Amino acid sequence: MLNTITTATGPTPDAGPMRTHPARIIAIKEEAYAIATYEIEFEDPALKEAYQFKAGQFNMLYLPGIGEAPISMSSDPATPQVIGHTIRYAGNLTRAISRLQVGDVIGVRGPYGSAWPLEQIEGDDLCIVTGGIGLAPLRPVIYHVLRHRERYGRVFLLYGARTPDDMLYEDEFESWKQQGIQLYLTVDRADPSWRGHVGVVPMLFYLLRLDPKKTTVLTCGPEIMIHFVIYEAMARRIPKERIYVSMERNMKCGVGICGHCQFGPHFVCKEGPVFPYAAIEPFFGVEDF
Amino acid sequence: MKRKIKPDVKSKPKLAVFKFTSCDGCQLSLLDAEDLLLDIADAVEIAYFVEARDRRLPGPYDVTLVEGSVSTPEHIEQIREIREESKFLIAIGACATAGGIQALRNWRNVDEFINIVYAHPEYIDTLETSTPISEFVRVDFELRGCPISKYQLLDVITALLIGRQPRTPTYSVCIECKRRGTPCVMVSRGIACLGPVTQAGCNAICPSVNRGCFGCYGPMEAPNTDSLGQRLEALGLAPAEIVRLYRNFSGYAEAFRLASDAYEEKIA
Amino acid sequence: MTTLKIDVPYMARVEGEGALNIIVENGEIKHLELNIFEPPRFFEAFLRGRSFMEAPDITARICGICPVAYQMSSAHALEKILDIQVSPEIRALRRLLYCAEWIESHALHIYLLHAPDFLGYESAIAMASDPELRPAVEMGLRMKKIGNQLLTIIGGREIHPLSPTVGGFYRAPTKKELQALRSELEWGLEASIKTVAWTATLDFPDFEPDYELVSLSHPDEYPMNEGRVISSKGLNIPVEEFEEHFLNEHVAHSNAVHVYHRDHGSYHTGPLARLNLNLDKLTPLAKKALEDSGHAFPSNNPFKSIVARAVEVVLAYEEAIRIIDQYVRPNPSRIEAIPKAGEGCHITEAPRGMLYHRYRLDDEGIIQACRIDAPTAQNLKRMEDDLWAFVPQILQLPHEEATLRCEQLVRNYDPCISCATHFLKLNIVER
Amino acid sequence: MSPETIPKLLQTLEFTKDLPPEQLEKLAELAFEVSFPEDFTIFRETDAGELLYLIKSGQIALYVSVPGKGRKTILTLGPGQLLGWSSLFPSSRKTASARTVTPTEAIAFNAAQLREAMDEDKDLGYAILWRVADVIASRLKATRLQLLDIFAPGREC
Amino acid sequence: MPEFTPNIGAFVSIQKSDLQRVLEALKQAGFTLIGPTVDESAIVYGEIDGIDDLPIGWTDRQEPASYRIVRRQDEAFFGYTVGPHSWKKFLFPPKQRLFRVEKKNGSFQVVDEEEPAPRFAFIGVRGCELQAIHIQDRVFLGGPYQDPNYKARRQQVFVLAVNCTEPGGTCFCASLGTGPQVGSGFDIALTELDDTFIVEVGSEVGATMMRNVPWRPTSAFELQQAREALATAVKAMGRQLDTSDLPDLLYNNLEHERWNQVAARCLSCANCTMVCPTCFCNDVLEVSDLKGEQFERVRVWDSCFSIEFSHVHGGNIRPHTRARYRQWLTHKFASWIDQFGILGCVGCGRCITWCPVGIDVTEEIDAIRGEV
Repeated sequence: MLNTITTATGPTPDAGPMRTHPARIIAIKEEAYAIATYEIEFEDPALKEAYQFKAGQFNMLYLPGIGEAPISMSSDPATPQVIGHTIRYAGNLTRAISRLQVGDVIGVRGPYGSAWPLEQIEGDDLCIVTGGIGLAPLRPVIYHVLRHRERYGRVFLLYGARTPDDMLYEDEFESWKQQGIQLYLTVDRADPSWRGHVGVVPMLFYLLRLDPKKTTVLTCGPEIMIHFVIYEAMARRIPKERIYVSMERNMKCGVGICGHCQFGPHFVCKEGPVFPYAAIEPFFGVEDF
Repeated sequence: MKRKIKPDVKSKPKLAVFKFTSCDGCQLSLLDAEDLLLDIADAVEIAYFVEARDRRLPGPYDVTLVEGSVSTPEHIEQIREIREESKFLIAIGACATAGGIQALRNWRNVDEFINIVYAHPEYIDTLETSTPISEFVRVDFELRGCPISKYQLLDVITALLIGRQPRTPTYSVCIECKRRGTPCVMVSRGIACLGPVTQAGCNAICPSVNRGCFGCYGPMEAPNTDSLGQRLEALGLAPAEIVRLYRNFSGYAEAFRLASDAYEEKIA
Repeated sequence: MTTLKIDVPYMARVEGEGALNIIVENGEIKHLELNIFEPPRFFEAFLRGRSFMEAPDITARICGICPVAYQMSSAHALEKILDIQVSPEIRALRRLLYCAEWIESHALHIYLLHAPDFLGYESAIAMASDPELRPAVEMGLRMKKIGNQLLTIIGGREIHPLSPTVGGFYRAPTKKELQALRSELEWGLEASIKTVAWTATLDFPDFEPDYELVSLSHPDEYPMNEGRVISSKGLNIPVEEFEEHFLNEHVAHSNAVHVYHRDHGSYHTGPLARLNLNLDKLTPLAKKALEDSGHAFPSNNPFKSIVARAVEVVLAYEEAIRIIDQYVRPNPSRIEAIPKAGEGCHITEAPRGMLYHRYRLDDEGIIQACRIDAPTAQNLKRMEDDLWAFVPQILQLPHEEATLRCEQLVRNYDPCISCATHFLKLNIVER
Repeated sequence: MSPETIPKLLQTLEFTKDLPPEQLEKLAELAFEVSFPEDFTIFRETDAGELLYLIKSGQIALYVSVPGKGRKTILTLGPGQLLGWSSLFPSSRKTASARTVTPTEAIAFNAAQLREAMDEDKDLGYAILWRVADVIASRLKATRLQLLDIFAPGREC
Repeated sequence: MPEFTPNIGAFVSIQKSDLQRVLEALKQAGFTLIGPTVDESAIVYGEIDGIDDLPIGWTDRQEPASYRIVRRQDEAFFGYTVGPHSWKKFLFPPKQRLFRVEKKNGSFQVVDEEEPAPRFAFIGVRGCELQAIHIQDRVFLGGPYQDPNYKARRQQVFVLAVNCTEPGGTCFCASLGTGPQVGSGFDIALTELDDTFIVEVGSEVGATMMRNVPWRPTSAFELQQAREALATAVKAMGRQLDTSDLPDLLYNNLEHERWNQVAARCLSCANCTMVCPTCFCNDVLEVSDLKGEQFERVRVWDSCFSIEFSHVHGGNIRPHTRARYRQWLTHKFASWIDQFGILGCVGCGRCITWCPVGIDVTEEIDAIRGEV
């Protein structure tokens, strides 16, 4: 319904929330086979200054001629001028990114999505359970916890990878341990030189003595892994309200208007990717949902 | 008369176009990209394209387009050699991806066919069947259609030049049909249409000219040919008509083949 | 030098797959064959058992370059069986469609396939790398594009159009849709007149065989969709008598059947024949363009086919503009066909020459038998005869150039080998 | 380490901690402490197996020998976990070999004695069987997950 | 002719032919008229010039998988139900460039569109359709991010609504309360009687467009006729839907056997989502030139019935038709409420009519409810 007659020409729609912003790659660090971390900063100084993100959120990365894909931030949210994305070269965009070098430009828009509830869970023991590249969106949590170590109780990091060579951020593990993170690493497939654990990540729960009254579980990884993590956590009487899950769905617009990332009543790009398990329980595990 | 062949200075990706049994229409799509033909020639080195040029550069080729179906014993050897020489091999068109209209022979006796057409059958050397390229070698990408869409072809070439995996939709023709605003010919006129089981890519031209889709882009992802077949019967099509409808330019593609075979059994 | 061996294993810049083998020893041609190894596709065989309504769609797939010709010959032949009289509006739209195909096909041949022979390039793409020639290539491409655009407006797409059918068109374009192309057609008309002048400047070998030129002839217009079959040697028959006069044979070196006249042997069909036999039916600008070219027609020099083709492009553009200006959208766009048994044949003028179709239907409209004689099949024997006559003339040339001249001679016919390899020997096997 | 510490230990280990005191006591009577150096093979695949262990500290790798491919570790066990469950079933053989990764301390039970105790005290038997079943179930789940090879490279956007 | 325009909320009557004057006024004000018109086989929405382009004297007959236009006995202007098109194609076009990207000095630049949004007057919007527009308003404008393209078009649309007195065989708007009477949000709403239109003015702009139209106050008899026509329409509707407890009904039956049965029929062709006036799912394609210098971001309609739609790394979430149909139906009738506070269905019946195999959402929901 029109209230007044607007001008005959009418407004010109701009790119709106779909506008992508050039950002320059300032460092590339190889993490594992076909996985690297890209540190980028916006070309526009004002944007660089204003940009902030929370642990668990994602950006839409774009390359002209290739397209867009959602990638979580893996860097320290306290230093948002330099944004880190850990990328596995698996698809069209990520493979194209693998051909980029320091100084090249990619498009970025964001941040989008929900974050790990870092304030809300202060005082808790944290049990971070993750596999594969799922550690990337949890690294900002670790940085935050290390910055504010006193605000959290015991911190367990349970991390599984396919093989020892697939482990991300290995060079940081020692420092994390020294700062009081209890690190449990496991691999699905070990070579004889591996002295650590073998087996899937959820099996690491058997090594822990968790206090169900004050433990919060944060988990990210393949959905099937999350299933087992939830199972183990619930078996240890950790309430589902204190299990947080980062979900993967097909996020295309990032702003809740394209419909692709629906998960029951939720848009994963908007209300997710981080959900308390209690919010998604009715739909989690429904076949092909 | 001297031949003036300008050498290509810089190293550009090499494109080759090969033909098997076909009508030439799909490779013609490249020449039909009139506005962009010279741009393509600038962007890639057209190393082998007999329809357009005499020059034939040896492989390896970065991108190879293969038109036509395999229908003679020599073809099998040739396609294997071409595969060896090709980094990225694209089968273009219904002949190369499904055997083409000439795959209708696959349901019949070829000797009888030869006798119908030729006075001296002993001169003809042909296989029993006309089959897609993928029956014999690995195919990196398939462009469907009879003929292919030149827009899809350009998109694929552009994608490869830019470094993107080409991707074409695998959903139904109906999506394109509705995007262009054509009222469904089956619902509004009772015209038999394979659109709901056929892969998009043609921009739903047939319904836009008031006729049903006859499936030249082949089966869509997970086509429900059973359900559509029931609907076609309800519209009054005899099983023989349904057989003919499915057994068309991409009729030898598995899902359509099975659907037509099922209706043929009904007749028998 | 009187010994020559020409071996072109895979002819370029023709549609389809063919080879050329010539052996001359001591000035005597020992062996000469145009080997058509394009594999057969058996259209006549698998058309049996298909519905008559499918014939235009299926036969179009014989050739990606001239699908309209197949649609037109089949539709007309079937309409004769089914007693369908199309309206004048449908007839006009069909002529417009044919104009589009002539433009597209001829522009392709003139600029992309044939001109490189005259100018010493291996392809139009190589020609375009010469700054002096690039504008000509670009002009040719745009001329071709306009033909394709017209095909798309009428037929839904340029290759294998979807709208033409038995009885008319599934959908007829609106006048507005056609008029949208009018300014481009005017540009094309200008360009085509320039093209005639340009082709006239090319270098033509001195070669005029004694041809029997055969084409359609229509009392009122330059032939496309209808007419009687006439020849430069006095033939004048209705299309229904085609098979009485023209026979075909299957030779060992070819997957294509050779068509020949029962009394005169090989003959020549296509633009050169059409132009020679229909000079009085040229449209005004086409006539003028031909006069201005400085080449005297009739001419039996096959190398001048390129001029004939260019003149036909002018004609096609002129006719297209006229038809669009007078266009009344056919309503209905097609006459409903009611199946019945019978037999009928027809010839239309494909860009490359006469295209003969004959069908026999049962009372449900299912095809029982058919015969298709494509223009290239009709010309194949003539091409070989041309080579027999031409080769002695080039024996002194360097081998490479002699080879090229032979190829060029074949390319004069714009051979469409894909078309040529699907024949039915009429008097054979009836199931 | 004195025998009195065993009941205390059992109270803290995940496997046994919720058992009532009298059952703990019975178990303690059967239990004895063992320790293994690094890289010590505790049992081998296809062994009959006489002992069960509850790991107190250290890490143990379960591996199978694949002809031509050598030893493949399929699982590691750590503090609190049960090792050698198959010994409980008389007809069963070891399904994998166990070797210490680090020096390991454990509480061991003679399987035959344990079975006897479980037969005598049905409540104890019931409780132990439940726990063993749970362990087997969890190993089965983990094995399935491992089989899925969930971190294998796949297509992405 | 009264010198003044009717007030907002007023009911006035005009001669039917004088609708042309309203349309003239709209054109003068710079609106492109979009309205129903007879195409070859359907009443479609397209650009019209005046009342002569309206489907006067035509109606349609609809049932699952069947739609036919037929002549009416009378010369009603709006005597049809709803056709294959919905208004969404004008506010949310099936294919639309969002912006361009140009490579420049080792970086790139986003180039906004320069074309101003078109200014549409929608002629003949039904109650269900107006509700559909409201629903898409919530999708594209109701969240933290607004879609600028939708907004630019939407905010200058003029809505000439029509109360529906011609419900079709597949309609069920009465069950959802979205029709046959138009709700709020129109500029002008018409009720068609034999010789006159009753005009309800809904906005100032609507009133302005009545400036040159001879009108008279609507009589009580006419109002009564209009009420009766609407009451008849409610009864004439071909379908019904029990909406009670809908989200829970579906959420609690995600493994119902009926999903398998409907999947056996469903073609996954996506027609239902394409014709649905509220379905909004879309995809953005990257289009590039051969030289790799110019790029376009092009938004197209997408559908949850395509497999690629729910792609995640390593596979697709909903590989089978069963899951995709379930997703669509539960979205429309359950999760839509969670997402937008409103049911995603307006009861227009398009998905039933235009499903090539005639799958009927009302029947599917009844089946899950256990009432079939």
